[in-house]
Amino acid sequence: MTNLTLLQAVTDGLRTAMRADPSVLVFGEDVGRKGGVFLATEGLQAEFGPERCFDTPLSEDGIVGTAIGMAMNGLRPVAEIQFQDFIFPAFDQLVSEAAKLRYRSGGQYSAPLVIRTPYGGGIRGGLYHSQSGEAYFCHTPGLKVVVPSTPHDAKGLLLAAIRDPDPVVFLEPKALYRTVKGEVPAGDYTVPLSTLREVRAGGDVTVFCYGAMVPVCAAAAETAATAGTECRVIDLRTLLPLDEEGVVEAAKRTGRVVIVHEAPRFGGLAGEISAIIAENAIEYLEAPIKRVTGFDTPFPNTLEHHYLPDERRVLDAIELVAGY
Amino acid sequence: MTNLTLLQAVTDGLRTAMRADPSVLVFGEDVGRKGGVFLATEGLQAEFGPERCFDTPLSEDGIVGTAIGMAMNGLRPVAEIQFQDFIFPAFDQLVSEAAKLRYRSGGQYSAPLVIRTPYGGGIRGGLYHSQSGEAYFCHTPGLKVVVPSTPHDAKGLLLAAIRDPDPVVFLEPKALYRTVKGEVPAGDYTVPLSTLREVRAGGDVTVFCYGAMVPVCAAAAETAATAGTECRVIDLRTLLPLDEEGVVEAAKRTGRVVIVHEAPRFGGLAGEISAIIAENAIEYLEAPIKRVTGFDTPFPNTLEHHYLPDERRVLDAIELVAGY
Amino acid sequence: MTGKEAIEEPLTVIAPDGGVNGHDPGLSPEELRRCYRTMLTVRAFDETCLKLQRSGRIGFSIPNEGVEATQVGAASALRRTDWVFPSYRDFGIALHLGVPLVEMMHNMFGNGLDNARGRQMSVHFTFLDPVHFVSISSPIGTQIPQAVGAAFAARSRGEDTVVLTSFGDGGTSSLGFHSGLNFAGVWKAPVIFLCQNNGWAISCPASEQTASTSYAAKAVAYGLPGVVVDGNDLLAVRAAVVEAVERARAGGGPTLVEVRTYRMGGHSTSDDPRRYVPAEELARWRARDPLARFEKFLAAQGLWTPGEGEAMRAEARRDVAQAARLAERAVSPALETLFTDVYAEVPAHLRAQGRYLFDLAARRGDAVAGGGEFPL
Amino acid sequence: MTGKEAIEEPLTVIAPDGGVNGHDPGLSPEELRRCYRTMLTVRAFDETCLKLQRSGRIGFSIPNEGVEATQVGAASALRRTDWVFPSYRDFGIALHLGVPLVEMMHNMFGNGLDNARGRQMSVHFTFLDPVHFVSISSPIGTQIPQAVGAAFAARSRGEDTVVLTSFGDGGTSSLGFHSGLNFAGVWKAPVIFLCQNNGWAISCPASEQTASTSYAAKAVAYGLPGVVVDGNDLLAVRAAVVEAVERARAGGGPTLVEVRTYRMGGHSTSDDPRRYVPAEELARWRARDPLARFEKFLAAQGLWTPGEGEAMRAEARRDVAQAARLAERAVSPALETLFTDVYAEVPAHLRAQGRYLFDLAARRGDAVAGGGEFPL
Ligand SMILES: Cc1ncc(C[n+]2csc(CCOP(=O)(O)OP(=O)(O)O)c2C)c(N)n1
Ligand SMILES: Cc1ncc(C[n+]2csc(CCOP(=O)(O)OP(=O)(O)O)c2C)c(N)n1
Ligand SMILES: [Mg+2]
Ligand SMILES: [Mg+2]
Repeated sequence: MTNLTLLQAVTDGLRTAMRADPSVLVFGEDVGRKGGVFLATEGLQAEFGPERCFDTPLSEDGIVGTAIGMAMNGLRPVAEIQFQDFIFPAFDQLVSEAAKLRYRSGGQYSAPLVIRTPYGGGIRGGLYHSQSGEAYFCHTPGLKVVVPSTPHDAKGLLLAAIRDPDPVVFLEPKALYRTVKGEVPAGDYTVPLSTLREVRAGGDVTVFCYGAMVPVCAAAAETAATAGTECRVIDLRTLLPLDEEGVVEAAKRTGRVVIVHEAPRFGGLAGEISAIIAENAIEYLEAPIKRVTGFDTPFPNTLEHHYLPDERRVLDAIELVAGY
Repeated sequence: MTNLTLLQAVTDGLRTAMRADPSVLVFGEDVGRKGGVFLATEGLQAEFGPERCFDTPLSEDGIVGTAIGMAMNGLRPVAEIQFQDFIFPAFDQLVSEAAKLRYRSGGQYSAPLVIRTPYGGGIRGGLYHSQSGEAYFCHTPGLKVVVPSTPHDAKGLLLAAIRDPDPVVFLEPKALYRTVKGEVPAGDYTVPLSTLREVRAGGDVTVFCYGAMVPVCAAAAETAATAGTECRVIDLRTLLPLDEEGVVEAAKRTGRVVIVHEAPRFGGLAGEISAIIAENAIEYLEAPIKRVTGFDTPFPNTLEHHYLPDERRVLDAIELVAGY
Repeated sequence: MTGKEAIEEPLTVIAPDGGVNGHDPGLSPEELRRCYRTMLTVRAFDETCLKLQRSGRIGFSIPNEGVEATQVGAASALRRTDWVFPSYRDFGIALHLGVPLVEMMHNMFGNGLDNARGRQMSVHFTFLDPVHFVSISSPIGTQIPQAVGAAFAARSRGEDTVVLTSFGDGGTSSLGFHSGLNFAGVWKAPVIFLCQNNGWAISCPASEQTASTSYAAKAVAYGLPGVVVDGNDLLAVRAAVVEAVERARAGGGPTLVEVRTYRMGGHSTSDDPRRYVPAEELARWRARDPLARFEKFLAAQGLWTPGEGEAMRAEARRDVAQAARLAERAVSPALETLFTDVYAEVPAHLRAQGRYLFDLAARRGDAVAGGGEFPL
Repeated sequence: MTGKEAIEEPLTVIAPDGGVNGHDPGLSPEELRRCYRTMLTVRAFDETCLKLQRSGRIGFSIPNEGVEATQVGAASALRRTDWVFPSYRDFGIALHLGVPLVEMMHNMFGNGLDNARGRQMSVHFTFLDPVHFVSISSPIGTQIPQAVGAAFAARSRGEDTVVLTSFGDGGTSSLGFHSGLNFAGVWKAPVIFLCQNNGWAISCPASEQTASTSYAAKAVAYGLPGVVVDGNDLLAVRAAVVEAVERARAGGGPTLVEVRTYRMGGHSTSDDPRRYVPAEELARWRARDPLARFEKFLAAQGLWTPGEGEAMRAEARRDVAQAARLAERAVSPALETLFTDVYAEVPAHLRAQGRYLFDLAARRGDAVAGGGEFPL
């Protein structure tokens, strides 16, 4: 056990995977010499050489396209997209190719790759360094979508993702890179995909969240508790394939549900969670299913703290459903 | 009034717009000489010349990127993407540029363009000629998303879209191109965006649908009526910005809701509709909110009729919520 | 000093009279006759599939008429251990590398024996052996950077495998062309980029696809050698691809080979090229038929007589017809195949959707196939 | 016959001693001094923004040190009726075309007077007049096809407007470069593609960006003329861009101009180039400082003395400091700006979200700004 930031846990996970399996390689823009703009790949080129950790030309289409070919032919590429906002030039390769290769080839070919990319707000990055695009990937059958919120999960989920036989979009909450620290096992371990994590126990309201919204929701839950409302906070961790039975069961337990994410509301993942519950647990509901999300606008800059869901907004929703 | 197919109504709309406004131009792959692979642009190059209706090189990124520049500089481009499945190479231009230009420039610049593209299944087109990607566009603030289901709406909504000051993704249900006919006013008219259409009146169950699912739902509603269940069928027509008040009001009227689309369920638009209702009309609900959608897989070929929601599946959902 | 220059004078080997003045194709008489036989099968396959499509027994096909020499000439330069990232108009490459006809017909009918389980449109083949002929997808150009990645992987293991990826003149405008050739240049990846300039991208003439003086010239932008070849001359295509393959195997990096040929049929069986192809242009190319050209060569070598040709053609037709009969009789894909192969393991939500579908069929009967037609 | 060739021998005008042997820059003494003055202001802006960022008063800035001659030389070739589709390292282009310093500072502070309402990161400028300096976005290369579309539109109205779009060496690998240059070639659009090869794409050296012998050589792939210019030589850049502009105005179509210069600062104020830039490389380029080069030229023309230079530099610093003071005092953007300009009219759902936010603030107080730092 060592005490690491989420960022250090990611680096530790990459190092552990590369040491364990020579077919794992890391590439992308500025991941080599510089060690990544967030320094997530720092030291990897020094330890594993430029054959296994290297920079690419400035083309996300090329990064993901070549990663698919490598994965088809026996390698385990872990490609970094510098910011999730810049994954869209590679959207065709992700959605049309990586996600559909196994299906369209009857299982003859597959693309076991990982696309790591920092997502979300909180660094004054404006429209193009702050977005949360998970809903785009979650609506794409064939992909897996993973979002850690603790150092322990960051390393364990990343190792599970790298060893998963299917393509994984691994979204790293950049707002938590250096702000959360936690105990991380020194060795090799995995956290299984498609499992939920109970962040906090509570019988009055169920709060679903993931990534950078987890600490926000946990804080709101503590405040609510001082006023007598006990929230059960669930970290979804893997968004696709989601543990839907787990979600439904958690909703039934309290009958009062709040769902939180940074991404815009309309067409966001909270809608899917809500619909799963309204489809399978309607008779248990004692209040509206409340969503606390980013607004349906591009991501702002100077006013980003007004855009991002904060403890205030989550608490407001908790109290509304608790008192309904 | 003339009796036209939905495809003819689209062509009529384009012709009407080009005659009324010299700044309107039509381009894309194979829209000139050939008149489009579905012949939606047939005759336009002959009438308006190769300056206003022409083919482009094979690059959706180039088509949408240049369309944005044209729109910024006073033209009204109506670009065709041959199949919606092939829009992904242009996803960055649509999501990062067209959708955000007005916002990021404080209104100094905008991109009043229309991207027309055929979507959906029913032609044995397999994975890449059958997809329904509306949810990707609906989760993108700054875009408008329109889907007609009748010849009258196809022309009227297209004219409204072309004259709209914001970028519109105009999704044409290819399965209906030649299978539905209807009365279409000969002249110039528009159908306002962000308005719902009541396809059928009924007080027992509310069915929300759009595009090629509208006739399927209408047929299921007729069958249900013979068994005494009267459905109110609502054609959403504009998915973004959606008339949310209209949706909530329609859900409240019956308290029993079915939502239907071809796209995969997970992260699909039905989830958003369901969540809007669960957030604003929970106490009116007398049954689970049922979704009838494509499965969470790539689009098949030989078995596509098992994948697509059909009257059977819609009826099954109607009876379930009606009898709940 | 100027940028690397591409050779734009088309390479030709077989003269109109069939002579090759001393050129050694590096193939035995048997192998030469096998090349011819493959071209005949490709053409027979075209004819049969057109009939099957017209009679509504298959939905769609892609004509190869006119590009047989390109396909077979290129395939003849590869080993079965090499990888191919093809486009949808590369039937002859798979065939010449040993893929059984009947496997292709299973795909054309989208039946239960199809490697892709009938999930893809016809002509979207996928084969793992005898050669890696990688699952074809419809989006243009996406296979190009994938080929570069597969080549990178092979070299990282010290293999001398090369990867050939094929695309059309229209494909050069795709994202994948730009990223794929650029990455390959920087990585010196063992890839052969086969650009099949067949004159048209559906209805867009090659002349409107780009202002570049040739497609081969685009190699300059990536620091690669680029060559132009007469694509109706099997031996010229073979020679150019052999040279590119040898360079790649020797660690010399990628090559862009522009093959000048012509799509004598429509874009697909649903396309009517008379709407846009000038009749005289078609006639000009018909006069340059790649099969007739190769027959002249074989005759000059004493390896072909009209009688033998007829016999082989009849045999090819029989093989194709036989494969079609088998494929048409095969079972349809099982309902389960709607939910398998999305992931390595079927996840809970897809198991649930499968149960729902079976239960629904039990309660309300099966879904009925619609009548939609593919426009292109 | 070979593909069009790019001229890769860098064009130079100002000799080390400041001589231009007879070259006529086509600028009056006043205009020449104004070019110099703009370069001084660009440098002063850099210094001030670095201080502001270090002291946490602005979040982020992009150094222009080293590329001033490129920016001003290119801008000097344009009319205010022309359009610019810039990248984030084109500050001097806007400045030289007449955009007031204070407007740029409003953007740096993201305040309520910023044209973009503080919605964008700093240096993501947008101006409508005195010149169309089109709203900068972060994604690399997206502006390139947009520039081509805008040029198409201008020509469709018979205007002789030209469009200049600027991007870096890294930008040549983007999708937009490929589609933009290809469409421009086919359309013969009046566009100048200004590729600023400044040696680095963040930490990726230009040599690893492509295997092409030059960036100008990439013009060959699109049938355009391509030239290489010494980017630290204002008159050389101006001469090359003037030629490209004249060609475009005359209907001769687009040109790719590769400017060889150097990013003497880091990628941004958050970047530490010492992690990857070889010290001797930086030193080599410092010795080629574009301002010193232009001073030599002006001195040779009798238009500059060290004293005048110092006075102008001090004046430039004062102007920048003054603009910063004004901008820092300006109001923050209003809360409503979160919901306006998403669409021409605020739709119902955004009005509702706005009401919710105001009501929330009333009930529970305002949101508090977080402390996140931009890494790059
Ligand atoms: C990204 C994308 N856009 C559009 C299409 C539709 N389409 C299918 S084939 C084709 C033309 C391809 O021409 P070319 O690359 O020359 O290949 P050819 O058919 O001539 O062999 C087009 C536009 C597609 N499949 N993918
Ligand atoms: C599509 C995309 N990918 C990645 C980035 C992150 N990024 C910002 S600047 C930059 C390097 C750009 O280099 P270059 O084009 O040479 O311009 P320069 O900064 O040298 O002026 C990168 C990779 C981005 N902004 N957009
Ligand atoms: Mg072609
Ligand atoms: Mg650079």
